[in-house]
Amino acid sequence: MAYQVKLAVFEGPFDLLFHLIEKEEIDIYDIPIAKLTSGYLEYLESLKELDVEKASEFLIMASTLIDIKTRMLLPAPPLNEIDEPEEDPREELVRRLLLYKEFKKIAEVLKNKEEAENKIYTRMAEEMTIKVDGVSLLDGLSLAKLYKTFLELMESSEEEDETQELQREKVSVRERISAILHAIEEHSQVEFTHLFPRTASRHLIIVTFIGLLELIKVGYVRVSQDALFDKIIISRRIEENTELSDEEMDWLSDEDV
Amino acid sequence: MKMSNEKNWSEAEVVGALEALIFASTEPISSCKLAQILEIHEEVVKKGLCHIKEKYDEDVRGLQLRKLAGGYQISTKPQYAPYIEKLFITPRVSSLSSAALETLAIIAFKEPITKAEIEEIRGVKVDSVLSTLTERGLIEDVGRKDTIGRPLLYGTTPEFLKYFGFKNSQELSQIYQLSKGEKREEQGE
Amino acid sequence: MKMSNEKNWSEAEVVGALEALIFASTEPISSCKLAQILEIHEEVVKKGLCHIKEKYDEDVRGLQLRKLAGGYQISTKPQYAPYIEKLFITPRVSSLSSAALETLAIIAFKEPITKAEIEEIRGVKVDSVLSTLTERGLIEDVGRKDTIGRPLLYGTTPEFLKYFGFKNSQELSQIYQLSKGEKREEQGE
Repeated sequence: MAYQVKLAVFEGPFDLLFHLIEKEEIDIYDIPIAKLTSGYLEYLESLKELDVEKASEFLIMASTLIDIKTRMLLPAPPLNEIDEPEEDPREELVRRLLLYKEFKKIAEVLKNKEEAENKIYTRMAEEMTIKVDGVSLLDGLSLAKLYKTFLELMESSEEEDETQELQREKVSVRERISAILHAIEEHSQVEFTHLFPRTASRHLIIVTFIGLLELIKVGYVRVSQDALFDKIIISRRIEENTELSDEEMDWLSDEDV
Repeated sequence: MKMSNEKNWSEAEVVGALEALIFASTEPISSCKLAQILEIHEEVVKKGLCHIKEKYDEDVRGLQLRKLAGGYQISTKPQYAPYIEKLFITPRVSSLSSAALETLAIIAFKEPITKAEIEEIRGVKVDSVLSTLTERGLIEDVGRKDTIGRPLLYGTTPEFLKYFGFKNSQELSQIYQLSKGEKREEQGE
Repeated sequence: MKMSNEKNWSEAEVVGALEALIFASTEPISSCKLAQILEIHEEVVKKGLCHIKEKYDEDVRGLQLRKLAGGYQISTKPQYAPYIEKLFITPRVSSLSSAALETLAIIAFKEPITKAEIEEIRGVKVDSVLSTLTERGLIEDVGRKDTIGRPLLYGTTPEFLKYFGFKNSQELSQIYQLSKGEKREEQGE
């Protein structure tokens, strides 16, 4: 995208403005606003593709420039009673440009400092943390205790498994797709809720749902519901081609969940 | 502790203890903290530090004693960087982008500052830059502004001074003064 | 690099470069590796190391050059340990939280393991625990798993294994494998 490539050069609208100001050797305190605006717009127009987020930043500046240009074309209104001198429409823009330039300069100083600093190595923090924080954190911890903690955890997580679904780790999307197809085959259609046994673990539910989505996506099954909150019926869509090939299965169940 | 009393310290011992402490501390350590740990006067610490600095500045040394972020730190001399780089398979953290540098410059001199205020100066959105800088520990949120929506206020961290190798925050503000000075000259033209 | 040729190195430069390299290296570094990096003879390296050692052994120094585990390392002299301990008093009091202990136990016996797998066992998010354990040097990432998203795999560090006197991580996971086998036999499976 030409737009992105070109914009990458500029940090933002101010950066682009500075580029134009320098290129045209413009006096920042007396900006020929019409010239600057047309240069700015010309640049924006040269960009073919628009990255919406970045473009909006540049477009806001464009509208500001046009606004200033318009106000400068309008005849100055009569002076008000307090005789306050009319503010130059460019003043706000110049103020912001200068403020930005100030920080851009500081950023350059920081860049140089960063470069110098990158040549200096200190002792790695990790070394000390290992000695002091890490291993001393282990002080008093026995292997027996570590192992007991582990076994307790494994036990409690296995118990959970038993009440939900045995061998939950082994259930793959592929298996669930087979199961869904099998159910449809047998009864010509199947009710959505029947795909999920009452005791199904979250893992099984997710894997089954992904399987179902895949089947819907490739158009093997159709899902229908007669009325809101009615039963959701899943049935075979394609009559011919009853079997899924192995490659199709592989593709469908791309990865186990 | 054997040497808990100031009078028992020889000058050489002070120097040795200081060197050991600064070496062991991976963070810059202040002369005040050093004095506290060794239970000696800060003046004695400073004298010892001068001595170490002089010794380190000799040519044959690969190390230097630096004042950094309000403390002292031992680090390698810059001329040995090319060899040290060979030690590491992966290069050190990548340098900051110019967007990040500009944003940092603004935060450093205008803190505490809100996201909207930074965006006003830079003229672009800074969400992702702010999160990068926060992740790298260079800025942090320092409270909320008492305006509509109570937006977060950002400020630099002590890590910021360290990252750029500033001795202390005074050195940082000098940069700002300098850049302003230049501006005034320009305006005077 | 200016000094890529052996002939260009002065003795002082060698000493400086050696000191900088040993200081910056996180691991003890061998004279062979030092010679390789500096592109000089190992004999020259050894001579330089002797010079550094002599200088460090002077009384006024807080550091020493040690040869250990097949390499050289700079460390503080033992007599300054009481002060260095004072420096680290705060981090020392903290010990492992139960969240950290549990996570560590899982990684120790099930490594290599992904974050999701740990979370499945513990039933809670472990992001911050993992980053703390990584920071403390007790665990590290040891590769990526060949599944969706190629998640990071975690394992224990050599430091962790050393604490328990294990040579490698296989020894730990074998404990679990063995006990699982026993259990199956008991259950008559």
